[in-house]
Amino acid sequence: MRIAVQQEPFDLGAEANAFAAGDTGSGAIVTFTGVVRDLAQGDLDVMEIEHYPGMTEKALAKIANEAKARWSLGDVLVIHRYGRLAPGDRIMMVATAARHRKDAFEAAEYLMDYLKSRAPFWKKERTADGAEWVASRDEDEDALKRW
Amino acid sequence: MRIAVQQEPFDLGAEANAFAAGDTGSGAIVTFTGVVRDLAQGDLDVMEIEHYPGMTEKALAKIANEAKARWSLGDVLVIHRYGRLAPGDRIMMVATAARHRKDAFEAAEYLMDYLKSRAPFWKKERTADGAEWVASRDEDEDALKRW
Amino acid sequence: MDVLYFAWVRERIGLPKEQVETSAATVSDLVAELRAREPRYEAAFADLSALRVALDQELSDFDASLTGVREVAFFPPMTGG
Amino acid sequence: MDVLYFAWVRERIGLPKEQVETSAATVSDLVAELRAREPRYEAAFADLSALRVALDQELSDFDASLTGVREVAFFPPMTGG
Repeated sequence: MRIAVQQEPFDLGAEANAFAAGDTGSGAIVTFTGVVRDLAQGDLDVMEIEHYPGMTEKALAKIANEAKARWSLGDVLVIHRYGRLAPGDRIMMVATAARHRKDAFEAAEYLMDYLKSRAPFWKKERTADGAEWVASRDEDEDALKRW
Repeated sequence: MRIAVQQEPFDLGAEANAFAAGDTGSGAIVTFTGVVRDLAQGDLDVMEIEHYPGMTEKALAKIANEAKARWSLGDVLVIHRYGRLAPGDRIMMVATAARHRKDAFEAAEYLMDYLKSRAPFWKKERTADGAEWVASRDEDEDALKRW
Repeated sequence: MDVLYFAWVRERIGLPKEQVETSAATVSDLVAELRAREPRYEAAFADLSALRVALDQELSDFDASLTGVREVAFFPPMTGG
Repeated sequence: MDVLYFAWVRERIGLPKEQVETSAATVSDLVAELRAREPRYEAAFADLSALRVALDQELSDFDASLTGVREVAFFPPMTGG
Protein backbone atom coordinates (compact mmCIF):
# COMPACT_ATOMS: atom_id res chain seq x y z
CA MET A 1 0.00 0.00 0.00
CA ARG A 2 1.38 3.37 -0.96
CA ILE A 3 -0.13 6.77 -0.07
CA ALA A 4 1.50 9.85 -1.57
CA VAL A 5 0.51 13.48 -0.97
CA GLN A 6 2.70 15.60 -3.17
CA GLN A 7 3.05 18.87 -5.01
CA GLU A 8 4.96 17.36 -7.96
CA PRO A 9 3.25 15.89 -11.01
CA PHE A 10 3.08 12.10 -11.22
CA ASP A 11 3.39 9.89 -14.28
CA LEU A 12 0.15 7.94 -14.62
CA GLY A 13 1.73 5.34 -16.91
CA ALA A 14 4.83 4.80 -14.78
CA GLU A 15 2.69 4.54 -11.65
CA ALA A 16 0.29 2.09 -13.29
CA ASN A 17 3.14 -0.10 -14.52
CA ALA A 18 4.93 -0.07 -11.16
CA PHE A 19 1.68 -0.90 -9.37
CA ALA A 20 0.89 -3.77 -11.74
CA ALA A 21 4.45 -5.13 -11.52
CA GLY A 22 4.34 -5.11 -7.74
CA ASP A 23 1.26 -7.27 -7.56
CA THR A 24 1.61 -10.51 -9.48
CA GLY A 25 -1.10 -12.52 -7.72
CA SER A 26 -4.04 -10.38 -8.76
CA GLY A 27 -5.93 -10.89 -11.97
CA ALA A 28 -7.61 -7.49 -12.01
CA ILE A 29 -6.12 -4.00 -11.82
CA VAL A 30 -8.26 -0.86 -11.82
CA THR A 31 -6.93 2.69 -11.95
CA PHE A 32 -8.79 5.95 -11.64
CA THR A 33 -7.16 9.24 -12.59
CA GLY A 34 -8.63 12.68 -11.97
CA VAL A 35 -7.75 15.46 -14.40
CA VAL A 36 -8.29 19.21 -13.99
CA ARG A 37 -11.21 20.09 -16.22
CA ASP A 38 -11.87 23.52 -17.55
CA LEU A 39 -15.24 23.89 -15.86
CA ALA A 40 -15.76 27.51 -16.80
CA GLN A 41 -15.63 26.87 -20.54
CA GLY A 42 -12.17 27.92 -21.55
CA ASP A 43 -11.27 30.48 -18.96
CA LEU A 44 -9.94 28.41 -16.07
CA ASP A 45 -6.38 29.58 -15.63
CA VAL A 46 -5.34 27.62 -12.61
CA MET A 47 -6.67 25.38 -9.88
CA GLU A 48 -5.20 25.67 -6.42
CA ILE A 49 -5.49 22.73 -4.09
CA GLU A 50 -5.04 23.35 -0.39
CA HIS A 51 -4.71 20.50 2.07
CA TYR A 52 -4.15 19.83 5.76
CA PRO A 53 -0.61 18.48 6.15
CA GLY A 54 -0.52 15.79 8.78
CA MET A 55 -4.22 15.01 8.63
CA THR A 56 -4.25 14.37 4.88
CA GLU A 57 -1.92 11.36 4.95
CA LYS A 58 -3.79 9.89 7.93
CA ALA A 59 -7.19 10.38 6.29
CA LEU A 60 -6.03 8.75 3.04
CA ALA A 61 -4.43 5.81 4.88
CA LYS A 62 -7.64 5.32 6.86
CA ILE A 63 -9.75 5.29 3.70
CA ALA A 64 -7.34 2.85 2.01
CA ASN A 65 -7.28 0.56 5.04
CA GLU A 66 -11.06 0.53 5.18
CA ALA A 67 -11.11 -0.53 1.53
CA LYS A 68 -8.61 -3.31 2.29
CA ALA A 69 -10.75 -4.51 5.19
CA ARG A 70 -13.85 -4.49 3.05
CA TRP A 71 -12.67 -6.13 -0.15
CA SER A 72 -10.14 -8.83 -0.91
CA LEU A 73 -7.38 -6.67 -2.37
CA GLY A 74 -3.82 -7.44 -3.34
CA ASP A 75 -2.69 -3.85 -3.18
CA VAL A 76 -3.87 -0.22 -3.05
CA LEU A 77 -2.26 3.00 -4.30
CA VAL A 78 -3.41 6.57 -3.63
CA ILE A 79 -1.62 9.65 -5.00
CA HIS A 80 -3.07 13.14 -4.48
CA ARG A 81 -1.47 16.42 -5.45
CA TYR A 82 -1.79 19.84 -3.90
CA GLY A 83 -0.66 23.29 -5.00
CA ARG A 84 -1.19 24.96 -8.37
CA LEU A 85 -2.49 22.91 -11.29
CA ALA A 86 -3.48 23.86 -14.83
CA PRO A 87 -6.31 22.43 -16.98
CA GLY A 88 -5.25 19.00 -18.25
CA ASP A 89 -2.98 18.35 -15.25
CA ARG A 90 -3.57 15.14 -13.37
CA ILE A 91 -4.77 15.81 -9.83
CA MET A 92 -4.82 12.36 -8.31
CA MET A 93 -5.00 8.66 -8.98
CA VAL A 94 -6.00 5.52 -7.15
CA ALA A 95 -5.20 1.94 -8.14
CA THR A 96 -6.55 -1.33 -6.80
CA ALA A 97 -5.46 -4.91 -7.47
CA ALA A 98 -7.64 -7.92 -6.69
CA ARG A 99 -8.25 -11.50 -7.76
CA HIS A 100 -11.71 -10.58 -9.04
CA ARG A 101 -12.68 -7.59 -11.12
CA LYS A 102 -15.73 -6.80 -8.99
CA ASP A 103 -13.55 -6.25 -5.90
CA ALA A 104 -11.05 -4.10 -7.82
CA PHE A 105 -13.82 -1.92 -9.30
CA GLU A 106 -15.83 -1.52 -6.11
CA ALA A 107 -12.78 -0.72 -4.00
CA ALA A 108 -11.63 1.93 -6.50
CA GLU A 109 -15.08 3.55 -6.48
CA TYR A 110 -15.16 3.45 -2.70
CA LEU A 111 -11.75 5.12 -2.51
CA MET A 112 -12.91 7.84 -4.89
CA ASP A 113 -16.18 8.47 -3.06
CA TYR A 114 -14.36 8.88 0.25
CA LEU A 115 -11.52 10.92 -1.23
CA LYS A 116 -14.07 13.38 -2.59
CA SER A 117 -15.73 14.14 0.73
CA ARG A 118 -13.56 12.85 3.57
CA ALA A 119 -9.99 13.75 2.68
CA PRO A 120 -8.97 17.29 3.67
CA PHE A 121 -8.45 18.89 0.29
CA TRP A 122 -10.04 22.10 -0.94
CA LYS A 123 -10.05 23.30 -4.51
CA LYS A 124 -10.05 26.90 -5.66
CA GLU A 125 -10.60 27.84 -9.27
CA ARG A 126 -9.00 30.95 -10.65
CA THR A 127 -10.48 32.41 -13.84
CA ALA A 128 -10.42 35.74 -15.65
CA ASP A 129 -13.32 36.79 -13.38
CA GLY A 130 -11.55 36.03 -10.12
CA ALA A 131 -11.09 33.11 -7.77
CA GLU A 132 -13.73 30.88 -6.23
CA TRP A 133 -13.66 27.92 -3.86
CA VAL A 134 -15.23 24.84 -5.41
CA ALA A 135 -18.41 24.01 -3.52
CA SER A 136 -18.97 20.48 -2.30
CA ARG A 137 -21.74 18.72 -4.16
CA ASP A 138 -24.69 17.01 -2.53
CA GLU A 139 -24.31 14.09 -4.90
CA ASP A 140 -20.78 13.48 -3.62
CA GLU A 141 -22.08 13.31 -0.07
CA ASP A 142 -24.95 11.09 -1.21
CA ALA A 143 -22.47 8.76 -2.94
CA LEU A 144 -21.17 7.68 0.48
CA LYS A 145 -24.54 6.24 1.42
CA ARG A 146 -24.20 3.27 -0.86
CA TRP A 147 -21.26 1.82 1.11
CA MET B 1 -12.06 5.05 -29.92
CA ARG B 2 -9.41 2.40 -30.44
CA ILE B 3 -10.01 -1.36 -30.58
CA ALA B 4 -6.93 -3.58 -30.83
CA VAL B 5 -6.88 -7.38 -31.09
CA GLN B 6 -3.27 -8.44 -31.03
CA GLN B 7 -0.83 -11.21 -30.26
CA GLU B 8 1.90 -8.85 -29.03
CA PRO B 9 2.18 -7.65 -25.44
CA PHE B 10 1.02 -4.10 -24.73
CA ASP B 11 2.49 -1.57 -22.32
CA LEU B 12 -0.20 -0.69 -19.78
CA GLY B 13 1.57 2.52 -18.73
CA ALA B 14 2.23 3.74 -22.26
CA GLU B 15 -1.36 2.95 -23.27
CA ALA B 16 -2.77 4.71 -20.20
CA ASN B 17 -0.64 7.81 -20.82
CA ALA B 18 -1.52 7.93 -24.52
CA PHE B 19 -5.20 7.50 -23.72
CA ALA B 20 -5.17 10.23 -21.08
CA ALA B 21 -3.20 12.60 -23.34
CA GLY B 22 -5.69 12.11 -26.17
CA ASP B 23 -8.66 13.17 -24.11
CA THR B 24 -8.20 16.55 -22.49
CA GLY B 25 -11.86 17.41 -21.88
CA SER B 26 -12.59 14.57 -19.47
CA GLY B 27 -12.06 14.85 -15.75
CA ALA B 28 -12.14 11.11 -15.04
CA ILE B 29 -10.13 8.28 -16.55
CA VAL B 30 -10.65 4.64 -15.56
CA THR B 31 -8.52 1.73 -16.72
CA PHE B 32 -9.02 -1.97 -16.14
CA THR B 33 -6.24 -4.44 -16.84
CA GLY B 34 -6.60 -8.22 -16.79
CA VAL B 35 -3.56 -10.29 -15.82
CA VAL B 36 -3.04 -14.05 -16.24
CA ARG B 37 -3.43 -15.53 -12.78
CA ASP B 38 -1.99 -18.84 -11.75
CA LEU B 39 -5.35 -20.39 -10.94
CA ALA B 40 -4.02 -23.88 -10.36
CA GLN B 41 -1.69 -22.83 -7.54
CA GLY B 42 1.72 -22.64 -9.05
CA ASP B 43 1.50 -25.06 -11.92
CA LEU B 44 -0.03 -23.03 -14.70
CA ASP B 45 2.59 -23.05 -17.42
CA VAL B 46 0.79 -21.24 -20.17
CA MET B 47 -2.57 -19.83 -21.14
CA GLU B 48 -3.65 -20.04 -24.76
CA ILE B 49 -6.26 -17.64 -26.01
CA GLU B 50 -8.11 -18.50 -29.20
CA HIS B 51 -10.32 -16.00 -30.95
CA TYR B 52 -12.48 -15.61 -34.05
CA PRO B 53 -10.63 -13.28 -36.42
CA GLY B 54 -13.08 -10.99 -38.15
CA MET B 55 -15.84 -11.40 -35.62
CA THR B 56 -13.69 -10.37 -32.64
CA GLU B 57 -13.03 -6.83 -33.83
CA LYS B 58 -16.70 -6.37 -34.74
CA ALA B 59 -17.91 -7.70 -31.39
CA LEU B 60 -15.53 -5.44 -29.46
CA ALA B 61 -16.48 -2.38 -31.51
CA LYS B 62 -20.16 -3.15 -30.94
CA ILE B 63 -19.66 -3.40 -27.18
CA ALA B 64 -17.63 -0.17 -27.13
CA ASN B 65 -20.24 1.65 -29.22
CA GLU B 66 -23.00 0.47 -26.91
CA ALA B 67 -21.04 1.89 -23.96
CA LYS B 68 -20.64 5.20 -25.82
CA ALA B 69 -24.37 5.31 -26.53
CA ARG B 70 -25.20 4.59 -22.92
CA TRP B 71 -22.83 6.88 -21.04
CA SER B 72 -21.41 10.29 -21.76
CA LEU B 73 -17.85 9.29 -22.65
CA GLY B 74 -14.95 11.24 -24.06
CA ASP B 75 -13.14 8.19 -25.33
CA VAL B 76 -12.93 4.39 -25.10
CA LEU B 77 -9.99 2.01 -25.55
CA VAL B 78 -10.11 -1.79 -25.75
CA ILE B 79 -7.02 -3.97 -26.20
CA HIS B 80 -7.29 -7.77 -26.09
CA ARG B 81 -4.51 -10.26 -26.76
CA TYR B 82 -4.67 -13.78 -28.16
CA GLY B 83 -2.07 -16.53 -28.45
CA ARG B 84 0.20 -17.90 -25.72
CA LEU B 85 0.48 -16.03 -22.42
CA ALA B 86 2.32 -16.82 -19.20
CA PRO B 87 1.25 -16.11 -15.60
CA GLY B 88 1.75 -12.42 -14.89
CA ASP B 89 1.24 -11.45 -18.54
CA ARG B 90 -1.38 -8.82 -19.23
CA ILE B 91 -4.27 -10.22 -21.25
CA MET B 92 -6.33 -7.15 -21.97
CA MET B 93 -7.20 -3.64 -20.91
CA VAL B 94 -10.03 -1.20 -21.30
CA ALA B 95 -9.95 2.53 -20.63
CA THR B 96 -12.78 5.05 -20.40
CA ALA B 97 -12.71 8.83 -20.16
CA ALA B 98 -15.69 10.89 -19.02
CA ARG B 99 -16.55 14.20 -17.42
CA HIS B 100 -17.89 12.41 -14.35
CA ARG B 101 -16.33 9.51 -12.51
CA LYS B 102 -19.58 7.57 -12.28
CA ASP B 103 -19.84 7.37 -16.07
CA ALA B 104 -16.19 6.35 -16.44
CA PHE B 105 -16.51 3.59 -13.82
CA GLU B 106 -19.84 2.23 -15.02
CA ALA B 107 -18.77 2.17 -18.66
CA ALA B 108 -15.54 0.32 -17.79
CA GLU B 109 -17.49 -2.28 -15.80
CA TYR B 110 -19.99 -2.64 -18.62
CA LEU B 111 -17.19 -3.17 -21.14
CA MET B 112 -15.63 -5.82 -18.91
CA ASP B 113 -18.90 -7.64 -18.30
CA TYR B 114 -19.60 -7.84 -22.02
CA LEU B 115 -16.01 -8.70 -22.95
CA LYS B 116 -16.18 -11.66 -20.59
CA SER B 117 -19.22 -13.30 -22.15
CA ARG B 118 -19.92 -11.71 -25.53
CA ALA B 119 -16.55 -11.34 -27.24
CA PRO B 120 -15.37 -14.48 -29.09
CA PHE B 121 -12.33 -15.44 -27.00
CA TRP B 122 -11.68 -18.84 -25.46
CA LYS B 123 -9.03 -19.57 -22.86
CA LYS B 124 -7.18 -22.81 -22.42
CA GLU B 125 -4.97 -23.45 -19.42
CA ARG B 126 -1.99 -25.74 -19.76
CA THR B 127 -0.55 -27.22 -16.56
CA ALA B 128 1.68 -30.15 -15.65
CA ASP B 129 -1.49 -32.29 -15.66
CA GLY B 130 -2.56 -31.37 -19.17
CA ALA B 131 -4.63 -28.74 -20.88
CA GLU B 132 -8.17 -27.65 -20.16
CA TRP B 133 -10.56 -25.12 -21.62
CA VAL B 134 -11.63 -22.53 -19.06
CA ALA B 135 -15.34 -22.96 -18.40
CA SER B 136 -17.61 -19.94 -18.55
CA ARG B 137 -18.94 -18.93 -15.15
CA ASP B 138 -22.60 -18.44 -14.31
CA GLU B 139 -21.72 -15.28 -12.40
CA ASP B 140 -20.22 -13.76 -15.56
CA GLU B 141 -23.46 -14.42 -17.42
CA ASP B 142 -25.44 -13.07 -14.46
CA ALA B 143 -23.32 -9.91 -14.43
CA LEU B 144 -24.93 -8.88 -17.74
CA LYS B 145 -28.35 -8.69 -16.15
CA ARG B 146 -27.59 -5.49 -14.28
CA TRP B 147 -27.21 -3.46 -17.47
CA MET C 1 -21.51 -22.38 -46.77
CA ASP C 2 -18.44 -22.03 -44.54
CA VAL C 3 -18.75 -23.70 -41.15
CA LEU C 4 -16.22 -22.74 -38.48
CA TYR C 5 -15.44 -24.42 -35.18
CA PHE C 6 -13.62 -22.93 -32.18
CA ALA C 7 -12.10 -24.13 -28.90
CA TRP C 8 -13.18 -27.65 -27.87
CA VAL C 9 -15.73 -27.83 -30.67
CA ARG C 10 -12.83 -27.46 -33.10
CA GLU C 11 -10.83 -30.07 -31.19
CA ARG C 12 -13.66 -32.63 -31.11
CA ILE C 13 -14.48 -32.24 -34.78
CA GLY C 14 -10.81 -32.11 -35.67
CA LEU C 15 -10.79 -29.14 -37.99
CA PRO C 16 -11.23 -25.37 -37.74
CA LYS C 17 -13.27 -24.83 -40.89
CA GLU C 18 -15.01 -26.70 -43.67
CA GLN C 19 -17.28 -26.08 -46.60
CA VAL C 20 -20.68 -27.69 -46.21
CA GLU C 21 -23.22 -28.18 -48.94
CA THR C 22 -26.60 -28.00 -47.27
CA SER C 23 -30.18 -27.03 -47.81
CA ALA C 24 -30.84 -26.78 -44.06
CA ALA C 25 -33.40 -24.07 -43.31
CA THR C 26 -32.26 -23.31 -39.77
CA VAL C 27 -29.19 -23.71 -37.59
CA SER C 28 -30.89 -26.65 -35.83
CA ASP C 29 -31.44 -28.37 -39.17
CA LEU C 30 -27.75 -27.92 -40.01
CA VAL C 31 -26.74 -29.32 -36.61
CA ALA C 32 -28.95 -32.38 -37.23
CA GLU C 33 -27.28 -32.96 -40.60
CA LEU C 34 -23.80 -32.66 -39.09
CA ARG C 35 -24.63 -34.97 -36.17
CA ALA C 36 -25.78 -37.64 -38.60
CA ARG C 37 -22.42 -37.61 -40.36
CA GLU C 38 -19.92 -39.11 -37.94
CA PRO C 39 -19.43 -39.79 -34.21
CA ARG C 40 -17.03 -36.83 -33.82
CA TYR C 41 -19.84 -34.46 -34.90
CA GLU C 42 -22.27 -36.29 -32.66
CA ALA C 43 -19.80 -35.77 -29.77
CA ALA C 44 -19.31 -32.09 -30.51
CA PHE C 45 -23.02 -31.33 -30.79
CA ALA C 46 -24.25 -33.66 -28.02
CA ASP C 47 -25.28 -30.83 -25.70
CA LEU C 48 -26.53 -27.75 -27.51
CA SER C 49 -26.93 -25.84 -24.24
CA ALA C 50 -23.11 -25.84 -24.03
CA LEU C 51 -22.80 -24.31 -27.50
CA ARG C 52 -23.17 -20.92 -29.06
CA VAL C 53 -23.61 -20.04 -32.71
CA ALA C 54 -22.71 -17.02 -34.82
CA LEU C 55 -24.15 -16.31 -38.28
CA ASP C 56 -21.97 -14.15 -40.48
CA GLN C 57 -19.99 -13.17 -37.38
CA GLU C 58 -22.98 -12.07 -35.31
CA LEU C 59 -24.17 -14.03 -32.29
CA SER C 60 -27.42 -15.80 -33.09
CA ASP C 61 -29.41 -18.83 -31.92
CA PHE C 62 -30.28 -22.33 -33.03
CA ASP C 63 -33.75 -21.41 -34.28
CA ALA C 64 -32.37 -18.81 -36.66
CA SER C 65 -32.85 -19.12 -40.41
CA LEU C 66 -29.85 -19.81 -42.62
CA THR C 67 -31.28 -17.99 -45.63
CA GLY C 68 -28.57 -15.81 -47.14
CA VAL C 69 -26.00 -16.84 -44.52
CA ARG C 70 -22.47 -17.46 -45.78
CA GLU C 71 -20.61 -18.27 -42.57
CA VAL C 72 -21.78 -20.28 -39.56
CA ALA C 73 -19.58 -20.68 -36.49
CA PHE C 74 -20.03 -23.04 -33.54
CA PHE C 75 -18.19 -22.59 -30.26
CA PRO C 76 -18.54 -22.92 -26.48
CA PRO C 77 -19.59 -19.97 -24.29
CA MET C 78 -16.98 -17.24 -24.58
CA THR C 79 -14.40 -16.60 -21.90
CA GLY C 80 -12.80 -13.28 -22.75
CA GLY C 81 -11.54 -10.53 -20.49
CA MET D 1 -4.58 24.89 21.96
CA ASP D 2 -3.71 25.26 18.28
CA VAL D 3 -6.60 26.35 16.09
CA LEU D 4 -6.21 25.92 12.32
CA TYR D 5 -8.29 27.33 9.48
CA PHE D 6 -8.44 26.15 5.89
CA ALA D 7 -9.84 27.36 2.57
CA TRP D 8 -12.35 30.22 2.85
CA VAL D 9 -12.44 29.94 6.65
CA ARG D 10 -8.72 30.79 6.62
CA GLU D 11 -9.36 33.64 4.18
CA ARG D 12 -12.21 35.16 6.21
CA ILE D 13 -10.34 34.97 9.48
CA GLY D 14 -7.15 36.10 7.81
CA LEU D 15 -4.72 33.56 9.22
CA PRO D 16 -4.00 29.85 8.87
CA LYS D 17 -3.27 29.08 12.49
CA GLU D 18 -3.30 30.62 15.95
CA GLN D 19 -2.83 29.67 19.55
CA VAL D 20 -6.00 30.06 21.59
CA GLU D 21 -6.20 30.06 25.37
CA THR D 22 -9.58 28.64 26.22
CA SER D 23 -11.45 26.66 28.80
CA ALA D 24 -14.22 25.80 26.34
CA ALA D 25 -15.66 22.36 27.07
CA THR D 26 -16.89 21.58 23.55
CA VAL D 27 -16.24 22.67 20.00
CA SER D 28 -19.48 24.68 20.08
CA ASP D 29 -18.27 26.54 23.16
CA LEU D 30 -15.00 27.36 21.40
CA VAL D 31 -16.89 28.59 18.34
CA ALA D 32 -19.02 30.84 20.57
CA GLU D 33 -15.88 32.33 22.13
CA LEU D 34 -14.30 32.95 18.73
CA ARG D 35 -17.46 34.51 17.28
CA ALA D 36 -17.57 36.96 20.18
CA ARG D 37 -14.07 38.21 19.36
CA GLU D 38 -14.33 40.12 16.09
CA PRO D 39 -16.57 40.47 13.02
CA ARG D 40 -14.19 38.39 10.86
CA TYR D 41 -14.73 35.41 13.20
CA GLU D 42 -18.43 36.10 13.25
CA ALA D 43 -18.36 36.05 9.44
CA ALA D 44 -16.39 32.83 9.27
CA PHE D 45 -18.60 30.97 11.75
CA ALA D 46 -21.96 32.45 10.71
CA ASP D 47 -23.28 29.18 9.26
CA LEU D 48 -22.04 26.10 11.07
CA SER D 49 -23.79 23.79 8.62
CA ALA D 50 -21.23 24.98 6.04
CA LEU D 51 -18.32 24.04 8.32
CA ARG D 52 -16.52 20.89 9.35
CA VAL D 53 -14.23 20.37 12.33
CA ALA D 54 -11.31 18.06 13.01
CA LEU D 55 -9.91 17.35 16.48
CA ASP D 56 -6.28 16.25 16.53
CA GLN D 57 -6.55 15.58 12.79
CA GLU D 58 -9.63 13.36 12.99
CA LEU D 59 -13.02 14.47 11.64
CA SER D 60 -15.35 15.23 14.54
CA ASP D 61 -18.44 17.31 15.26
CA PHE D 62 -19.46 20.48 17.03
CA ASP D 63 -20.83 18.66 20.09
CA ALA D 64 -17.51 16.94 20.75
CA SER D 65 -15.57 17.53 23.96
CA LEU D 66 -12.26 19.38 23.80
CA THR D 67 -10.80 17.55 26.78
CA GLY D 68 -7.23 16.52 25.97
CA VAL D 69 -7.42 18.01 22.48
CA ARG D 70 -4.33 19.87 21.27
CA GLU D 71 -5.31 20.80 17.72
CA VAL D 72 -8.68 21.99 16.40
CA ALA D 73 -9.19 22.69 12.69
CA PHE D 74 -12.13 24.41 11.01
CA PHE D 75 -12.79 24.17 7.30
CA PRO D 76 -15.55 23.94 4.67
CA PRO D 77 -16.74 20.57 3.32
CA MET D 78 -13.86 18.86 1.60
CA THR D 79 -13.53 18.75 -2.17
CA GLY D 80 -10.82 16.20 -2.91
CA GLY D 81 -10.46 13.72 -5.71
